[in-house]
Amino acid sequence: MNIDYSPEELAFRREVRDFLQAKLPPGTRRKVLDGLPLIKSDHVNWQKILYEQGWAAVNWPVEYGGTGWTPTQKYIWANECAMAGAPEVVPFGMKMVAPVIYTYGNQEQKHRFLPGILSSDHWWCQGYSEPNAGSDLASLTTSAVRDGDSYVVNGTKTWTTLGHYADWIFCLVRTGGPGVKNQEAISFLLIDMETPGITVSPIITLDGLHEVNEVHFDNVRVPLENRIGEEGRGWTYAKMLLTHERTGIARVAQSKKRLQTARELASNTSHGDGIEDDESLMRVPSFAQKVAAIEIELLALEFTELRTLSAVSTGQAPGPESSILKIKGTEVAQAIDELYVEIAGYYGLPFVKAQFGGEYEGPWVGPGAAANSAPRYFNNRKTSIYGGSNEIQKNIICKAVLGL
Amino acid sequence: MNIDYSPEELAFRREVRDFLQAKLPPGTRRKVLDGLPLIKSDHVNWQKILYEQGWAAVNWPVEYGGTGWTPTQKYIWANECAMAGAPEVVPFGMKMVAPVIYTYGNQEQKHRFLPGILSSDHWWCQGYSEPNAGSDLASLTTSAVRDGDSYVVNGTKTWTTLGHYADWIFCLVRTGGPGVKNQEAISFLLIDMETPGITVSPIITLDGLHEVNEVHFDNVRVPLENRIGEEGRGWTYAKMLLTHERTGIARVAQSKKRLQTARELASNTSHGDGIEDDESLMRVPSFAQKVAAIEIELLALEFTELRTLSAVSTGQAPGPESSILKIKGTEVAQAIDELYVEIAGYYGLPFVKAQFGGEYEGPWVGPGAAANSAPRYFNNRKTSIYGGSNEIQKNIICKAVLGL
Amino acid sequence: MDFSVSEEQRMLRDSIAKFIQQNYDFHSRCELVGSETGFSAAHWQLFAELGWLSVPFREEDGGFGGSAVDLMLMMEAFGQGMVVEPILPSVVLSGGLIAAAGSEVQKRDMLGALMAGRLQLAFAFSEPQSRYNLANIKTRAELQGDSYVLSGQKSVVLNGGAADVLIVAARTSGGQLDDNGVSLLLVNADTDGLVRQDYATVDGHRASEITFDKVRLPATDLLGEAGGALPVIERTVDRVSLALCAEAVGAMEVAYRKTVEYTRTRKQFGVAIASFQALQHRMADMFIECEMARSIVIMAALQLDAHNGIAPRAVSAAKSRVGRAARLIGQEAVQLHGGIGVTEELDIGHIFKRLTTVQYMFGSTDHHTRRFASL
Amino acid sequence: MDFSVSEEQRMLRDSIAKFIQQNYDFHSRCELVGSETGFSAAHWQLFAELGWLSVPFREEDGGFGGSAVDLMLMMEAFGQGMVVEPILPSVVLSGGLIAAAGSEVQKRDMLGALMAGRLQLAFAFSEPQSRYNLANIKTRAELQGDSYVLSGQKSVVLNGGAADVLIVAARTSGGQLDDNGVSLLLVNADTDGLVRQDYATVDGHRASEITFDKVRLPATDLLGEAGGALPVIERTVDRVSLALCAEAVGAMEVAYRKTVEYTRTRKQFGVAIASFQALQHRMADMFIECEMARSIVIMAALQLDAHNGIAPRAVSAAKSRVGRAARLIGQEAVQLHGGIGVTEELDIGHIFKRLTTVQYMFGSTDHHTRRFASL
Repeated sequence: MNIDYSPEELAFRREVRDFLQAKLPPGTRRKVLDGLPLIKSDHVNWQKILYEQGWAAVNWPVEYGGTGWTPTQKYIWANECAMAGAPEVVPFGMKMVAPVIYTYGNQEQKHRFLPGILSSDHWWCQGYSEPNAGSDLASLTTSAVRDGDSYVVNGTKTWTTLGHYADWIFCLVRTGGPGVKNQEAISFLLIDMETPGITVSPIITLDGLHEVNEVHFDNVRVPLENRIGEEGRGWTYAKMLLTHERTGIARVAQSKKRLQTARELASNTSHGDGIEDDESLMRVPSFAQKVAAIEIELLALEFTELRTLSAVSTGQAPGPESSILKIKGTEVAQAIDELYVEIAGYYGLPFVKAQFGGEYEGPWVGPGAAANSAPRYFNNRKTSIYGGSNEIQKNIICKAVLGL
Repeated sequence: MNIDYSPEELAFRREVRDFLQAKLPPGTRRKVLDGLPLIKSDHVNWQKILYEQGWAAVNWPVEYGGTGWTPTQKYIWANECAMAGAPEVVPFGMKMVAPVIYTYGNQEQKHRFLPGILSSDHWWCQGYSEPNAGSDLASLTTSAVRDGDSYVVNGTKTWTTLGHYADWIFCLVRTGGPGVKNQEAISFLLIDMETPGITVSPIITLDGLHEVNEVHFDNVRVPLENRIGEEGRGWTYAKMLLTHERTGIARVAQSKKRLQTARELASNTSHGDGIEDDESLMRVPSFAQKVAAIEIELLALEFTELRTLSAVSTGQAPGPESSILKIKGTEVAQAIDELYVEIAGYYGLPFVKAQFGGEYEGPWVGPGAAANSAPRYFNNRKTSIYGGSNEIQKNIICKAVLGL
Repeated sequence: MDFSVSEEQRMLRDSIAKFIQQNYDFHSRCELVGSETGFSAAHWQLFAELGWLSVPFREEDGGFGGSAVDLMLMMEAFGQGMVVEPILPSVVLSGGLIAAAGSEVQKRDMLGALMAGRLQLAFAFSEPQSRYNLANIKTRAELQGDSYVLSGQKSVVLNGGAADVLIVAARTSGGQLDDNGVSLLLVNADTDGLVRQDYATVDGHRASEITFDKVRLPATDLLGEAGGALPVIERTVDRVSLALCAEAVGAMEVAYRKTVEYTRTRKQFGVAIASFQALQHRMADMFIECEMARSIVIMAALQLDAHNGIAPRAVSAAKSRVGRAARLIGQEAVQLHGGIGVTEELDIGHIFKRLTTVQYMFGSTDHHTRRFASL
Repeated sequence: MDFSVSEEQRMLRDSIAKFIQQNYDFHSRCELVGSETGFSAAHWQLFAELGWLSVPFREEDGGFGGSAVDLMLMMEAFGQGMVVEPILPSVVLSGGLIAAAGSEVQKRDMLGALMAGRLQLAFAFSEPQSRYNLANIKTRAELQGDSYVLSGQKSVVLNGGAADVLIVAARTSGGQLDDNGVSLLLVNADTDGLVRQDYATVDGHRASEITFDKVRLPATDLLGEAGGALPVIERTVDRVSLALCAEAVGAMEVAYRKTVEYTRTRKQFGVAIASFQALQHRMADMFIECEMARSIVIMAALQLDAHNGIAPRAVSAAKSRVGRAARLIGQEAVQLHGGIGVTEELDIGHIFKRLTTVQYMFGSTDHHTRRFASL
């Protein structure tokens, strides 16, 4: 065991830093660092820059356009991106559907879909959850009935993040009747969002913003060739994908950056009992220790992730231990969100929605970082609910690790 | 609602204080305040003093020798006793079996048993738990088979606190066969510990001390007239008793005194980074805030208990809400125990058993209060396990309060 | 010692509960929150008619009696409905200052109008740098002849937008942190030199940023003694903190009850999720937290009414403990509701938001834990 | 960056595990704990023969290699057996001081004997008033001619009773809290004027109170530079803290595994209590705590080996995090075992005790959180 970077790794880090400094658009960077919502063009512009650099698909196999980086390189990349304020890659195409396509899709599907994902010409969204399914994903009821060379899809998907931007949606649908076991009843379809019969309706979350949607399918015709793999095997493919989703969920690099920023903010926030500049919140022992405790937790989380990645790189599958990454990753991130609210104090109260836009011109209420501290805290409570709630993750640990 | 004492109540408090100052033996007081184990004579001497004063049976009806005090008087009494360092009344006779006897016993049983309990001439212990029963009390297997005018009792009871001092034991025994429902299978017996066939064997707890025991019954003959109430109704009687047990379990007065002492100790303990006398642990903000948080919790607990007692005094039965008293009472007390260990620092490590005796003459290792800080913390983990574990209390809340 | 609720108190509580049941369902509240003014003038008039706006005031001032216990019972009932009418900032806080510091004339003029529902007030005290230190005031009022000239900036003034009159805490002497030198001034909201930026708050209420640029006031618009206002402010804020805690207890009770209800109907894996013991025990914890919070709020109310000098410590204990309970119950209510809990579509998310802001108003949980330890 | 365990490290770990399996069941350990000396001299010889006592030392000093990762792996394995032989105080702590500060002669003489199992050492540093401040030393050593005269009191000296030689931290100059002026002296345990009171500790180990009354030593029995020992002590105590954390990780793993095992066999209400979801989730939490603790100990070991100056901060992070995990796992292990968990009859209570003392040795959880925040 050792923690040192090789000369090659140090050179790589230099290259990444130079690239980020040269290519990351300052406006986008500002929004990311201030925690303001990004619009579609912020994402697409940045992902196209990555595409030109050949760094768009960090985890894909090289043959499809992936980077071929070592785990250490990926770790460096994630850290440097977070520190620089680069937007996170929108996961639905790049990290979610692409692995399913290149693993289970046929040649034609690979040729048809992967280039558009890689170049960010096509925006994808996810159609898994349903209003009555929740954590019990497999109880989905959206149906796809064969009719000639098409499926006819009916039903509703929900929590579809950024579905209002999307060109394509990947869906789990029920192709088997109610008597058929889930393992054999669910199929994996790729559906063009322009198809007649699809409507997208917004869900407003606790931050007052429109990020997620319901997607309704009313007799939507989907060509058979848009099915990935075999009919009735969709559940198997999806589970593979969920495992992928879980390994990235610790969000260590983002939390490190967010915590660093929180610490800076607190250093510039008066604790109220002094008049000198250095009499900041960071000087209040109880606050400083809260920050310390979170930083310590984050260190433990970071090395848990590194251990997991190391095991994966030596050929072991990411085990159920990776449920720790989901649980602790969201807990730490939520604790940091709460820290921002505490730093904001009374300025956590104002809800001046226009300030979130990034192009707000009016008089600013409160310091910049306070503006969306509470909405962000509210909204990010979702992270311990989605992607397999933290309760489900504990069930996984009980069953798969502890043998209960 | 008001929190003031009436002139009569203030006079009562004065009387109690004077009594405690005049009558509480200093040696016993010292042991209680230092948290050292009491021996049998400490208890009996004190209880006999209370008996002479007419204050032995705080909660009994006046006709059997109780005090007839109001809830406020009982509250004052409990607080003053704790502050003065009076030993707690050993509950098994006074608080546990006596209410069963005066509620469900016949006239002869009342005459036979209550005076000995009141005068502390008879020491009682409890025979409920069994090695394989745990929180599932009703699954007990100790059998009592009728043979002429006696029961023949066989089985083992455990966790019998101070059973090695006891003259009498009250037991739940199975008089119905395995097919009979618990509500009809269990009877309540009073058994003379001198009866042939009873053996008491010690259980050493994590503090290294002998306080609890196993009590074995090998063909022990118990006269039928020692059964309380009807055969097969013991479970009903016991449940009444368990409710009684629960309302006293918050232990607010004791915790207040223990916390006060901990604060004094901490004020006399160096934090290590200063040389002046006032540079004590209480000056360390993180420690002071830990103390504050416990004190706040204790205030909330105290008023939860007062609310419950007030409801009881207006004729309402102590509801399942009193499960809060058990859960929070033990949590607060355990947090205080842990505070002592933290205050002791390195001096929490030495285990010099002789120092616990109270008559130790050798060179003292560490400051007095440190001597048994860790053993006491270890041993008191039992409080969240016994008397209906805190998990069982949560089940009660779920079922009886939340309707789950 | 007596923990019983009087017949009068029971009627007060029941009448508010009835009002909420009839007028304050989730959608009605959403409409109020989204309306121009952010609350209902008609409700406000009704509150006045029913005497609720008089509850915090003494009988000699024309009020209902004004015990802290009355106030607690009323605010808890309002909390159960997540009522957004500005009782707290206008009546309890600003009205409380007038009751505590006002001259007979000021009390007669203003409290009467306030209790009649004809006057809206706001108290402008916090400033960008002051955090939770009530003495940390840069806003200055200079006496020039028989006028005060007021300049400074006040932040997050609750009910600032609706207020007809603002009570402004300003320095008439002393340095930024001094205990002495703080005065209260009554300022009409339409006075020249006063600029207001009104906004909604994350919990469905309203507040304002207010700047004063050489605002000129008659010296007679002083409330209470010049330079000696800090103790009055502290006492009144303690009372408001208690009221806010009581409101939170009401909201917490609703939060855990709704969570229990929801989990009994929500099915996953073929059964109601209320059947999962891990969730059951967490709901038991929510119940316990709510009851512990309720107990300590009762304690603080009784200590306020006992006038025995330990009220500040008692209030800090309550605010600290309630903050902890509000955090746990709010977070758990959302988590146990799952996805629907983080949307605007269900009331539970709105309760969560309010249970968040109560943790940071009038001193955070951490602030009050430290204050408790220091008193 | 590399997280793999070498073949040599794997063998070390496996050989200790095998020793524990064959020689260190619960009853054997209880016998050792209750014995006169508190540990087995035969085991100690075996440890020496198998090279385990050489693990913490560099090859040039005759050791195995001495990386912090090696030390971590070894201590974790010992922790799984709750081994009471005094590796930590004698080898890692006292031996570590000699390796760090000793002259070539001292190292040759003492480390050789130590690794061969012929020498027992103890480090006397803490005093009644010093708490966790390593610089807080009242014990003084005055240079008189070519002797030091040593007077003072040392508290809770781990392995003090068995030690042939004590390393004593004493002031040769400076005030009670000064960084400068601390020296290390080698004192034979049978020297005149040294009085020892030996006792058992609550976790089954041994320690002593030691007073020095004008103990006279040759000036050559100084270890390292006069007055400059504090940095060496701090570095060594950091290393020992890491070792203790690793031991705790081993013990925590056993604690949660045994709890899972126990709940699978213990029946209540007709079913194994492991079937109760509320308990299942708490066991999942125990597992998570253990893994988080393991990760941060690996982090600290790697930072110690990287010699990059952030080791003290990394060690405090580990000690703080491990302390928190040890507390939760120890308490939960007992709670989930129920009554039997608070008796001496089952190993789980003994693990709980050790998981308690590790929280308070070499700086409490709170101390290390504060140290982390200040570095």
